[in-house]
Amino acid sequence: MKHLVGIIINSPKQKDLELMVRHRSIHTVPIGGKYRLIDFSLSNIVNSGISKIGVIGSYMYRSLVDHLGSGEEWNLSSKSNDLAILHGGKNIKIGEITRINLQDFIDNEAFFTKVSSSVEDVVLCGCNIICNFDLKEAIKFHRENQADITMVHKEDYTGELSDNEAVMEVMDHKVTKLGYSADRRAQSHNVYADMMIIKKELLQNIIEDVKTTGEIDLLDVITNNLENLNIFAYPIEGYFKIINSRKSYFDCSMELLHAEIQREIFHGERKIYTKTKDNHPAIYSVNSKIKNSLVASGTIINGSVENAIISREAIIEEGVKIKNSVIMQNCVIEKDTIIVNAILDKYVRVTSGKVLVGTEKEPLMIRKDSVI
Amino acid sequence: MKHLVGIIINSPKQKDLELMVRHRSIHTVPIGGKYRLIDFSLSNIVNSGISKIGVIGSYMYRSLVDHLGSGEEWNLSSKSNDLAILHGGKNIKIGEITRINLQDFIDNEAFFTKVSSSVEDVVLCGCNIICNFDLKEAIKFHRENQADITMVHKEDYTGELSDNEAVMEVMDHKVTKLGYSADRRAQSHNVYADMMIIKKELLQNIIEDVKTTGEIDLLDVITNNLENLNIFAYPIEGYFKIINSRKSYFDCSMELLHAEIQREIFHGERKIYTKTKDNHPAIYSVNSKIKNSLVASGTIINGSVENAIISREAIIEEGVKIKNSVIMQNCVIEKDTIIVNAILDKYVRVTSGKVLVGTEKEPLMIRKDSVI
Amino acid sequence: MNNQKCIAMLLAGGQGSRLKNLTVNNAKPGVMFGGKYRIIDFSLSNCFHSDIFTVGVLTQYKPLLLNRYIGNGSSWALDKIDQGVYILPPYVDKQGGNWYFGTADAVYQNLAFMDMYNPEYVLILSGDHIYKMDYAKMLKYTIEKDADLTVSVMEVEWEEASRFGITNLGEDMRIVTFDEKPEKPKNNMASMGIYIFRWSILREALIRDANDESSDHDFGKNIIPMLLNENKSIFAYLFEGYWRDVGTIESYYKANMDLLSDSKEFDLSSKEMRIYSNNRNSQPHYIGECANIDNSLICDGCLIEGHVTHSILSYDVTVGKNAVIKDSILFNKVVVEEGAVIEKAIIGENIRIEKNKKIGNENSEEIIVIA
Amino acid sequence: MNNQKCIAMLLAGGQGSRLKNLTVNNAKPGVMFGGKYRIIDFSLSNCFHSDIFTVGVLTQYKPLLLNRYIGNGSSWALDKIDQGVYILPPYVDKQGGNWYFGTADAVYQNLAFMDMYNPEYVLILSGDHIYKMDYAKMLKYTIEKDADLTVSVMEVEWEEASRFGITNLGEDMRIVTFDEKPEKPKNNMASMGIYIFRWSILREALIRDANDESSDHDFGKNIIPMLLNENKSIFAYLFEGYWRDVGTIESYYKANMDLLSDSKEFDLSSKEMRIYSNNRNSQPHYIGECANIDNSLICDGCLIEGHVTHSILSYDVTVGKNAVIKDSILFNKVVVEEGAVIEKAIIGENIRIEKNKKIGNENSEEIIVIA
Repeated sequence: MKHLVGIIINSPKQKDLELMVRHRSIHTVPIGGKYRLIDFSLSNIVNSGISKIGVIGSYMYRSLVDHLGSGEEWNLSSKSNDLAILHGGKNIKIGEITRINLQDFIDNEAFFTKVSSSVEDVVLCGCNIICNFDLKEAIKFHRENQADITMVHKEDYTGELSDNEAVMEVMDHKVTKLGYSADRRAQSHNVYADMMIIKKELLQNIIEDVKTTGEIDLLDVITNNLENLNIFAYPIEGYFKIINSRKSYFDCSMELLHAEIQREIFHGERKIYTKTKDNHPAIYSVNSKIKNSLVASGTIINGSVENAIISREAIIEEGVKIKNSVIMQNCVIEKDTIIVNAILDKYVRVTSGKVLVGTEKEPLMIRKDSVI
Repeated sequence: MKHLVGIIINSPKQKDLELMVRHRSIHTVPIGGKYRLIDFSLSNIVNSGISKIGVIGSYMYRSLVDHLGSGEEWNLSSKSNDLAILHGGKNIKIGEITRINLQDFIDNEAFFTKVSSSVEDVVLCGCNIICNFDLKEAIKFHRENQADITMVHKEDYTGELSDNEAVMEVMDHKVTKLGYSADRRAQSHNVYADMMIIKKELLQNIIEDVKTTGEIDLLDVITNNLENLNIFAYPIEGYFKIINSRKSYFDCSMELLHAEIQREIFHGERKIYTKTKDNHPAIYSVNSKIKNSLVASGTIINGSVENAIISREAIIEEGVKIKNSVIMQNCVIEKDTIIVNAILDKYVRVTSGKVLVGTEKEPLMIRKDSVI
Repeated sequence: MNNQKCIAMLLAGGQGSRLKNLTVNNAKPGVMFGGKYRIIDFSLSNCFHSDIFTVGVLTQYKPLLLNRYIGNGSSWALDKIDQGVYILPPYVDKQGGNWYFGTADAVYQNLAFMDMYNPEYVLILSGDHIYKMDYAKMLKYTIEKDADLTVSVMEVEWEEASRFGITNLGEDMRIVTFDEKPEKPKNNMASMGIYIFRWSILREALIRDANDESSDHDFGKNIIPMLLNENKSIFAYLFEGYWRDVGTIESYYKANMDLLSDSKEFDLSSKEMRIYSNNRNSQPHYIGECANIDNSLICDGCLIEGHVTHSILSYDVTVGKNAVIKDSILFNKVVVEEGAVIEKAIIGENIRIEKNKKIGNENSEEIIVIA
Repeated sequence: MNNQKCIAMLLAGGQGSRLKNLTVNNAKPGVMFGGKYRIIDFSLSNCFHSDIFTVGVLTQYKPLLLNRYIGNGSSWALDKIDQGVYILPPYVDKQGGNWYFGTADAVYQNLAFMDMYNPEYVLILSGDHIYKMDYAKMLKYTIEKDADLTVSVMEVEWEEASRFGITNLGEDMRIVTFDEKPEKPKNNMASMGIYIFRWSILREALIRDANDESSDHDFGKNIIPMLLNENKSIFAYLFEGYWRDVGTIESYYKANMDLLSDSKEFDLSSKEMRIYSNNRNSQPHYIGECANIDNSLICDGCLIEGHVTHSILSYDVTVGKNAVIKDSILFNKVVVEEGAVIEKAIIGENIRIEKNKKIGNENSEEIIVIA
């Protein structure tokens, strides 16, 4: 897949994820025991054969740079400059939500100039979507239809829609209507899946036009030009989730424990890559009891665990009972604790004997580094 | 050199370098034909044997991340997380100059927590100083004297001093006075060389105190505590230059052409590392005439060049005469052009027959990507 | 790259035939250990933690997989400029090539490699040891003693002593005599096969040994006695801690099971001198609804729906419903189908154990090996 | 890693004795070329640009330096997961090992390596060619023709033709006969020693050839004629562009000087299919007050105070005052002291030419080689 460049955009701040994005950009919110949100989009792009990729970060870029390195873990070569981390996320007007911020493209002009000579199409992906998607097929579809833009969409999306998700109507594989979910007129569960393929020249023209039109949101530009442009829709059939709130984060985590979704996301042909770590294998003691859970390396499990995600280097001491919960990296759950329907961010320590119980609708969320 | 961590700080905006720092952070201003300013501090730290290094970037981090990669070129290993790029440069109060911004340390707490357990001392270096300095000796001095802080200084500094350079008085190897060069009472050419070694615990205490004192500039904290602390001064003997203005940039470039300075900086025991590129060797045509110049790889030289720095992939066509100038990467100087006392930023194209002549005191500066 | 203080030569050579079919397609140091690791990880990680960044790996048997595994050494942070890990197979010249004849011969055949670095000291390591050791401390000791050779020793059980090279010490830890596998050991200070030589001494000794046709070209049998005879300055360095030679199926199995023991003789979870490895990019392991796991080590990528007890599972192992794994070691990508039972067995990479099949017996003395 | 479309086997074996003392310490593909490059850079860069990310380098002679130079292949962006560059020296087993007997034997001895990848096609390359070629185009051609074997050919001067393997073509570029170095060539379509084989065909042919004691185990002499005899589907692929075999001092010198010619037969400055290299981290070169340079290639790290004309200087070369370098090639770290004169010579790495010494003669036929 030469002639293509992939861009992972910097999603607008998801206010409902607040505790999780206070100290990190949304790209690097941990999920699934060892992944960061960005791993899914990045792996999908890599698995399609694209090897020129730009990732637009925010002003909090330490964890992103640390996570991605030179991209070797995603099979990207540093010698051929396969991966570039781009700056972004500034110049957002107060109160306004910019879904796909063209200013980020303008700020990184040097990158686009460098890679664009042989490029025909640009793939734009969000950084907070969970799926294992065969982008190659969508690209094929885009080219066969000689589309200006191909927008990937999920019909009958059942997940939560925050105000700034885009929804659409589709007829004969073409996008006929596009709007924000907050907009009353656009009642629809046919959601834009935050992945599109766009002709490079069209994107360049749109960026050029920003200077005169002042229209900074690519989605708005597309909405305004639905009739002038050849905009196709490509459906995503498999599992798809947008992570935009505590609830959607929790639901997605629990869904990853479903045997079928588990298999689709992790055991298929296309692998989800992430940064590897030198952890020991998970250590189960004689007292451990566990079922229906995802467990990462470096963990020590002495207690009982059911329907949970136990992330790297978490320690579960004796007598602990964990159910329907997400325990992030380096958490320590001391003796005889009970945790149900909760999300514990990294490095949380729950001291012995505590009981933390949330509801399925409103799981507890414990902030990074807390001691409880 | 375990027990030490090196931090390259984010220097306050140097307004007199304006054209050069408009599109990049000051770390990555090109110099010497193939280097970036940061290469000198980073190489000095690496050559002292320190292998835990943090680099504080600005909000324009693309070029910094691209330049440093995982640090392999500086012999830093990605597996052992030798190099971290930290976010920084926000929260600066308007109008105020913060010389060493403690907020940057607070914002990157996670990094400091991770590395600090076995660390005794922290080395802080500026990102815009040109020297090949034996930091190992200064560390030895610091430890022999059981100093709280050892500040490296240059006596009789002849370069330009911008308002926010620190100057000091020294007696018996101890710092007795410290102030900004803008301060009339501090008339001195004994300049702080933007390198210090500070006890980790002291630095931690100072950072902790920010929350109560509100004092955000480490240099101010030191100034206020000159008498309470054990602050030593260590002189730098060799070549030293602060790059804080167009003039100092130009002077430094010309000084790098002096045989002796050239030898000290580039041909000594300690190497200055930078990112390598796959350029062809410099190509000299039958018509080339050249003397007293530094020429990088990837260049093509058909014209005549004297006292100049010709950076990577620059093309000098026939009949061109270049004298006392800096030609940055990827410039194209077309036929029969005359260039004297000028600095041409990257990707400048000078079309044929033009004459660009500055003065030694005020060299011409041509902005990146210009066509003239 | 010249004048490095100390480089390491790691003897990874033997076919490891005592490890039976585990080494059919893989050199001994490349055999899996403790789930995700390979035996060589332990020595290479020790090198990194000891600031020894140049390691020659002397291998002759099936170097292909080991070569791919080691790559450029970046997995152990040994990818420094002009330093790193180098695989050194036997050299073939126009007259043909030879299998390394003995430990000393293997090092001798790579004189050119060591000459290239011209270090002050050479550390000789063995590729089939499980331990954590800071060689930097041993090097410091060597320099302080101004020794020509330092031999790392540890106390072993008296009844085991005759399996080792036994050092008899004078005052100040000086080695007076050295008995290779003595029938009647005079003490229980055993050589661990870890040496630091002054390079000039080693170089000269190897050349003389190579010209001695009666020699077996072995460090323990030939080189050390020769240097002792010449009154070279040779000291013992006392190592205390966990150390195992895993050269036989029994010792290999036992050392693996040590990782599961309550007493944590070797604690993988310790952050000190962490063992690095060439990590696979696999998903977290998934434990199904009806699974049961205790007292085990489980690696990423596993999919477990059966019962696992007192066992070690490497990457990407599948255990079907009602399958039982007990007292066993399963290598990468083993598939255990529904209802199969595996007890006290070692199952090599990519093996599929069919439905309801029974392998091994928990009460048996014998350890079944399938590869 | 299985079922890759195409992997490359690069024959880097020969001692290159016709390159005289340039190969005393270095295998031929490791010899410097064009200043900063080494000969093997050209083939490896071609592989990257052709999306062939797995390359086995078959080497036997002095692999140590080449090994270090190639590392894990990251210099050519060939460090992908489960892919990359692998050095494959002759294999030594208990019975000892053998120098590769011929080009086909070298590949045969590494069947296990290719089996590991089990590709559809195998590209056979030679390590001593200077050229830019997109093998992906040749692979596409092979697939379109559904060929068992494709041989890359080019038109050569008629008087040169008898030095090459000559293909006689039928319609549609099908190879009808193949004459290895014919005395009286029937045409001038020469094989470049670059082949794409269908792996199943190659595997079977190599095994048969290995069992044929009368065979020289050479692709040109044995394998291709054998397959032609069996009516396999064999096509020629016409290459147009610059291509040189640099197996002799004369051809090596001439190809270097081609880089300086006005006609730019091989244009290093072209951005297309850029040649990658294991780059040194050296400073820009410095030209002194009294220096004079024309029609030359100069690498980073040089320090030039003398006169350089129509010459190629590799990394870190020093040329003293009033020294003259003409029509010459200087390798890394050569030091030419004041007043020395070098004409029409090749000076190997680290050589020091003393003050006022004179080497070579610009009018001589002979090229002086000092190494």
